[in-house]
Amino acid sequence: MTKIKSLADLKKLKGDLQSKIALREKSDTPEGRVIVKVAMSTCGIASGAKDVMEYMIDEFEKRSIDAIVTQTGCIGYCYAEPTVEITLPGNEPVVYGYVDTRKADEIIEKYIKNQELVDGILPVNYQTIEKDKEE
Amino acid sequence: MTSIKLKLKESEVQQLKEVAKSFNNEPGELINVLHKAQEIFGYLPAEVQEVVAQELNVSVAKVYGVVTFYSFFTMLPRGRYPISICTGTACYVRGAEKVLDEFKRLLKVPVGETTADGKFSITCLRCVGACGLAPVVMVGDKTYGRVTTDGVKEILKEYEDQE
Amino acid sequence: MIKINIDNRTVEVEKGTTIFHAAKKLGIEIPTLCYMNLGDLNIEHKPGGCRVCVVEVEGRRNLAPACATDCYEGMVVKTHSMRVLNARKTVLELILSDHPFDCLVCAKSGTCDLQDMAIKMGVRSIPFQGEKSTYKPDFSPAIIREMDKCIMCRRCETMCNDFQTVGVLSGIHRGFEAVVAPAFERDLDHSECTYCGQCVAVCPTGALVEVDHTTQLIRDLADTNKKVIVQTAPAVRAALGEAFGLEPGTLVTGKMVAALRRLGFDYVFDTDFAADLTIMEEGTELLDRLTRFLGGDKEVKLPMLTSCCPGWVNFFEYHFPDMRDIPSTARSPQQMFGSIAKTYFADKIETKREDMIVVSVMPCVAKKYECTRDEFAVDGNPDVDYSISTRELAMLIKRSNIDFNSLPEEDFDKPMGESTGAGVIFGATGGVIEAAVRSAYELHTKKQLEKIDFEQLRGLGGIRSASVDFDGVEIKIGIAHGLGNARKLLEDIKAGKSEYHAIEIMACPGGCIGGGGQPLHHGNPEIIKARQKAIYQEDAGKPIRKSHENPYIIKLYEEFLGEPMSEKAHHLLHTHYFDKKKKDILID
Amino acid sequence: MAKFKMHMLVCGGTGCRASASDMLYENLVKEVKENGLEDEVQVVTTGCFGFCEKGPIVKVIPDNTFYVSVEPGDAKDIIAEHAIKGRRVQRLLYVDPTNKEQIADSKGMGFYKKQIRIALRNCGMIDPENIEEYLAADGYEALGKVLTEMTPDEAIQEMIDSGLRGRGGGGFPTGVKWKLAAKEKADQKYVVCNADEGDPGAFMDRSILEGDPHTVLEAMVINGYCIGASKGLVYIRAEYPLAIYRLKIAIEQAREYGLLGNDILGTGFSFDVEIRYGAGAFVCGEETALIHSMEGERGEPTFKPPFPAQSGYLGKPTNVNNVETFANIPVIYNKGAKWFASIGTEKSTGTKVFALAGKINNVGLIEVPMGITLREVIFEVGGGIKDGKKFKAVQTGGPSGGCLTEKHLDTPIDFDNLLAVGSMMGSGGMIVMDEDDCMVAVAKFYLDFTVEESCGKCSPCRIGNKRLYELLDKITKGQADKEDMDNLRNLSYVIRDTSLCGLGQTSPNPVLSTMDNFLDEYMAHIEEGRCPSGVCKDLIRYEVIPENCVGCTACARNCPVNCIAGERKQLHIIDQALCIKCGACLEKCKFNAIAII
Repeated sequence: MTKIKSLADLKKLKGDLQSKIALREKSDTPEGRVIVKVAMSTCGIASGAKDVMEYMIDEFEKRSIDAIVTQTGCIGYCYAEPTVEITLPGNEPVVYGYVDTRKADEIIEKYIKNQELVDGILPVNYQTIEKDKEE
Repeated sequence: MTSIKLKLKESEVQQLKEVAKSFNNEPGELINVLHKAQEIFGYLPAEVQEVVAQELNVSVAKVYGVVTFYSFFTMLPRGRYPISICTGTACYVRGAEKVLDEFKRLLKVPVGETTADGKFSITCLRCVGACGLAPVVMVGDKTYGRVTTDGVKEILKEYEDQE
Repeated sequence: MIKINIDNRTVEVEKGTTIFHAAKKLGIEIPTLCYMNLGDLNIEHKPGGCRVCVVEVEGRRNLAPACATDCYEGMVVKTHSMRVLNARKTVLELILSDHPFDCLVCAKSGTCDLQDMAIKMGVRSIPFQGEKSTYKPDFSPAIIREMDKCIMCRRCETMCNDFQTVGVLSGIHRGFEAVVAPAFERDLDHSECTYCGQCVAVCPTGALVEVDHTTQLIRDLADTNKKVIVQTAPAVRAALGEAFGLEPGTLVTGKMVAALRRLGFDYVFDTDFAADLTIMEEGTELLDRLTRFLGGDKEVKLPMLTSCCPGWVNFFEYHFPDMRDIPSTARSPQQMFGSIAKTYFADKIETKREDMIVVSVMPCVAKKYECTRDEFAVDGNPDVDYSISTRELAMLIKRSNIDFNSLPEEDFDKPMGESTGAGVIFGATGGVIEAAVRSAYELHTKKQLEKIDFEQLRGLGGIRSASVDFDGVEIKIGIAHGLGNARKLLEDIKAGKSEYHAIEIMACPGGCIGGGGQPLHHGNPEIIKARQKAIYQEDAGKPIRKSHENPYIIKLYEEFLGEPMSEKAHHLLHTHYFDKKKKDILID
Repeated sequence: MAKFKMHMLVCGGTGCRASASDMLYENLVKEVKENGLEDEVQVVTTGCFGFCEKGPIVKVIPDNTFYVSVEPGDAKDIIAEHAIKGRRVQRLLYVDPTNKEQIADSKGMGFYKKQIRIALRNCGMIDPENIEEYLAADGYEALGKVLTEMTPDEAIQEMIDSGLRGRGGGGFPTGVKWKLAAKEKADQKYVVCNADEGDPGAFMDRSILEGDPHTVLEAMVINGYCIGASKGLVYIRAEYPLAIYRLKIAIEQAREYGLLGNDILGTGFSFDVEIRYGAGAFVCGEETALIHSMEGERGEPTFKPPFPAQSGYLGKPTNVNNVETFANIPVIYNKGAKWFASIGTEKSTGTKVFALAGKINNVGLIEVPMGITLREVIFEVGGGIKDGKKFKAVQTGGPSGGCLTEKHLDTPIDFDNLLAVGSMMGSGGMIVMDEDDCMVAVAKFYLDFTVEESCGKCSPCRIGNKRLYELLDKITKGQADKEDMDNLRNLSYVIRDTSLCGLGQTSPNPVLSTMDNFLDEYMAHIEEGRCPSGVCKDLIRYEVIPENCVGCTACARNCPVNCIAGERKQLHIIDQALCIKCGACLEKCKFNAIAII
């Protein structure tokens, strides 16, 4: 990676990265990809987030689902760890709590494959600050 | 204090000296060096502190003063499976004390000590920041959340079969 | 200058002055247990830890520690409001609640700052009961540590680390368990302690006291089969009076001699005599080294360091063992005295070594250790049997129903009680080297000194240097008191940066007058200055002021030793040093 | 592939379940089935919406209809009207209390403004180990802006204008602190990030470092530019291995991208960050103690002045801010001081992250605007008290704070208000207690902590807190008298008044606040020898209730000291002399036959 040399460089890079991420999420298929974010903070990991993440990666491959799984920090629902956020193409993100491998299996089968919601959704109960959108 | 001098492994002493050197043998790096020393030896016996003092050119008394100030540093060897019970506020109000009592009862050692077979040791720590899982117990690096008194037995069982 | 108001009175002080000092200007003594300021000696200890000095500052949420809070323009301070007095008393009660109640049998009773404070605050009961800190007492050859009595003022830690750079004591543990101790809570005996005793000198309570030899002494004095001989160090006479309510700096040589005689000593001698002897040996050694050096001898070790201070000797044995060939090999005056007393003088009075008890009265705690060193004994019989401190002597005088202040002035016995002004000034920093210069100059140049006082060598600066013209040869002299200052000079020597030919080192602030065995100065540096003045006053009043002119010293060489540095002198008056550095890290 | 047209989310949070959401769920499923809508409408339960006061809640997707206070009987209407006819059931809609308007779409509900994520904006959103995700989320843009468009003075002014106050506990205005450090002249200055989160029960700093480490780095560089420092140090607890790991990655990546190091963004400004480790000493949260610890010394605080801004790390001017404070900073520069100051209250701007814990349903991290009430936090955002118990107290500010009660619930939370009611903001721990918590025991718990964490330097903290603890212990054992209460109070005042640092100055707060708010509990221990909450072991007994005991032997089998006697199917008896009051029997008894007396 070459160093960012100026503010202009930084802004350009940001634009590139945003479209790169958008592109990555679109994939080649018309439906786009499933985005899975696993909360991997200390409490998440302590409650088994790592196993869940590994399980989901494996299962997506086995079940030929076009998904990208990334880790992220704590969303704050500590009582419901491990938590997993799933964004189906064209849909609002949905967060599931108390996810173990069994629950993960249910989520894959019902929600990801069939868009059938599964019990245990954690409703979003906060506001985010608006991000400054570039051009 | 035991008067029997502990023999340190030369390779480990050498490793420690390298660590000190990597910190330019700066007295100000004492705490960083002690962290590394504890990683190398597992604990900080007097003999290790003497090496640290010598390498950083500070008095042994000062090293000892620092070691005894911080609860993270220990002068006692810990068990192969060190058990740490979080006694932070969240864990306290959710029954950490009972969990601690159960560990003490089952292992028959007080806090800060190691079982005779060197397998388990019990320590208390202040908040690992996993309050959502209170009460929390750590065995080595592994964290157990929402531990009940019944769960204590199960946790121990996991390790009893090993070795 | 800023104006502040304390207890409804206004005072003008310089910016940067603390409330404590501003109050002092108004004659208001704010009590403290931890604050210590030895002014010129450059030791200021203000941890703000005891919290006894708290005062009320208008507009401030909580109370302010007077010792650590700087004044600002328009500040309004109350030092004895109800809130302050209640807080101060409560804090004191807390300290007392973690302190043994054995005042009546405590070594510090009567000179204890904590006891004083309890009296002052009118403490009649302790409302708090609970766990008390308990520690194993530590008995070393010189210092006793009873940490149950520690109040965590940390003065000892400052003296041991910042001033002396010895680093034996450190705050350990934390919270209620916090205390000051050597590494791994080992005994002092197993540490690198030099026994300088500065921790003892500043301890406000009985946590650190010297080993007490008074009972042994009373027993020996009562033994009619024993000839008990006492020697008194120069600094003792300049401070002993303080224990009897006399102004600091009052010379009590004559009364002291009278008191010792009344205590029952068979001979009352003076360590100053041995100091003169030290100059003969050490001065000769210096001249020898200098002559060889000037003659082009590359092997000769220069600068030469003095060796009369036992704390200092311990210090280099522990911290600079590879430089142990630099100090003079001359024994300290205490040991030279013992050695001569148990040979030359024993023969004179036809007493067997075993039947003779040599006691020294020293301003020092390390002397108690020094006389126990194996090399200073013959077949297990020590040259000096034991050493008592100035404080112990004062206690003994009181115990023996002697009204010190009404005693007549008496003279020391002969022959070992005769001394010169040069021997006296050993008691103050710079004195040993001045005494040495007085003699070395005359012996080297074969000329009379025109002016005996070498003002340039005196003072209280931590490290001082001067050069003396030895008839065309410039001799560079360094002086350090306090082992921290000594360390700096040693490190220069080690790095080859030292230009000195001779260096005098004393472990204690101000030299022996500020020794660990002196009446407590309670943090008042003026006391040390007054003692220093007294030492030079005694010197000025002496008819003979150069060691080599002491007729009894001349006689001693004629009758017994031969020449300075003769074989006999070597055997009796010189020593060697040890490498005490710990290097036994065991490796498997 | 079955695709539902409509989803009905039924709140399955504990609060709602207490108000019969289970039955509601069942009824909805039944209605769906009866109407043959199984393939069109899906009913699912969810976690807590954080609106328990108006529970049970049903949310309908895709139109975002938000029904409140729904009763099981309403299931019929919801399905018949909403699912079949596509008409909202008006009577179940939420009514905005301010303007009495019905709100159908949950997106327009003020309720969601209860939490605003500024410091936590990226936590749970981006991959913390990937700088690119941070960059895509406006990362380092504030830095670019400050370095190229603002002078240090202007940047500091912006910080002052934002009104941001230190989130570590004291609440000192951040901009003012920067200004102090900026005006000192020195060859070297330092920026220190205090990540030694020692307050038990608070973990926002860990979460931020684990979830968004770059925000802290970015803010530190900005801070360095403002005060003229080229070196930053993060003082982090060694107990946070994951945070350390991610921080290290972040530092490496930032260096790689030229966002740390020499000539950042071609502006000629250089700044780099190192990590220093704490070693388990709460007092090191105090800045002077922290600095001593970084210098390799015992973490004992020293008297201020001199402040770290004048003489800090290695005697050089040093600015210390905590993690959460830093996490706010990039946003302030991106969106402007005015925007930030518009959130929260006049004197406490912005948001505060709280770690909700204890006897509360939604244990977790929340970020709420300053000025929100404790009631809103506990009963709405936090989902109320666990197991339907009664709220008793909330402890804020950790060991330095106090216990607040019912009467404080409507106090708007900000730095000054909390102080005024005898507690403090602290680092944002918020521990909720219910009727089962004994307030004397809680005060004792905090004092136990303080006693262990006191550095021991000053007498009132070293000995005073120990004595406070012992007095409390005496009370919990029923051995205290009224005089002890006087001693307790006087001692508390004196410790507060005379201690050297913040630790001792605040350590009596848990005692004073519980004495003020729960005096009756103290007196019950002292005068009646009774612990009203049934917590203090020495004052309680476990007894078998004969009418309820069926002789199942469960208690006897689980008693660790074998002090329960009784044959199968016969009344069991506890031997009080042997009982260690562990409570195992009570836990095991399925017949409510054991009681605390």
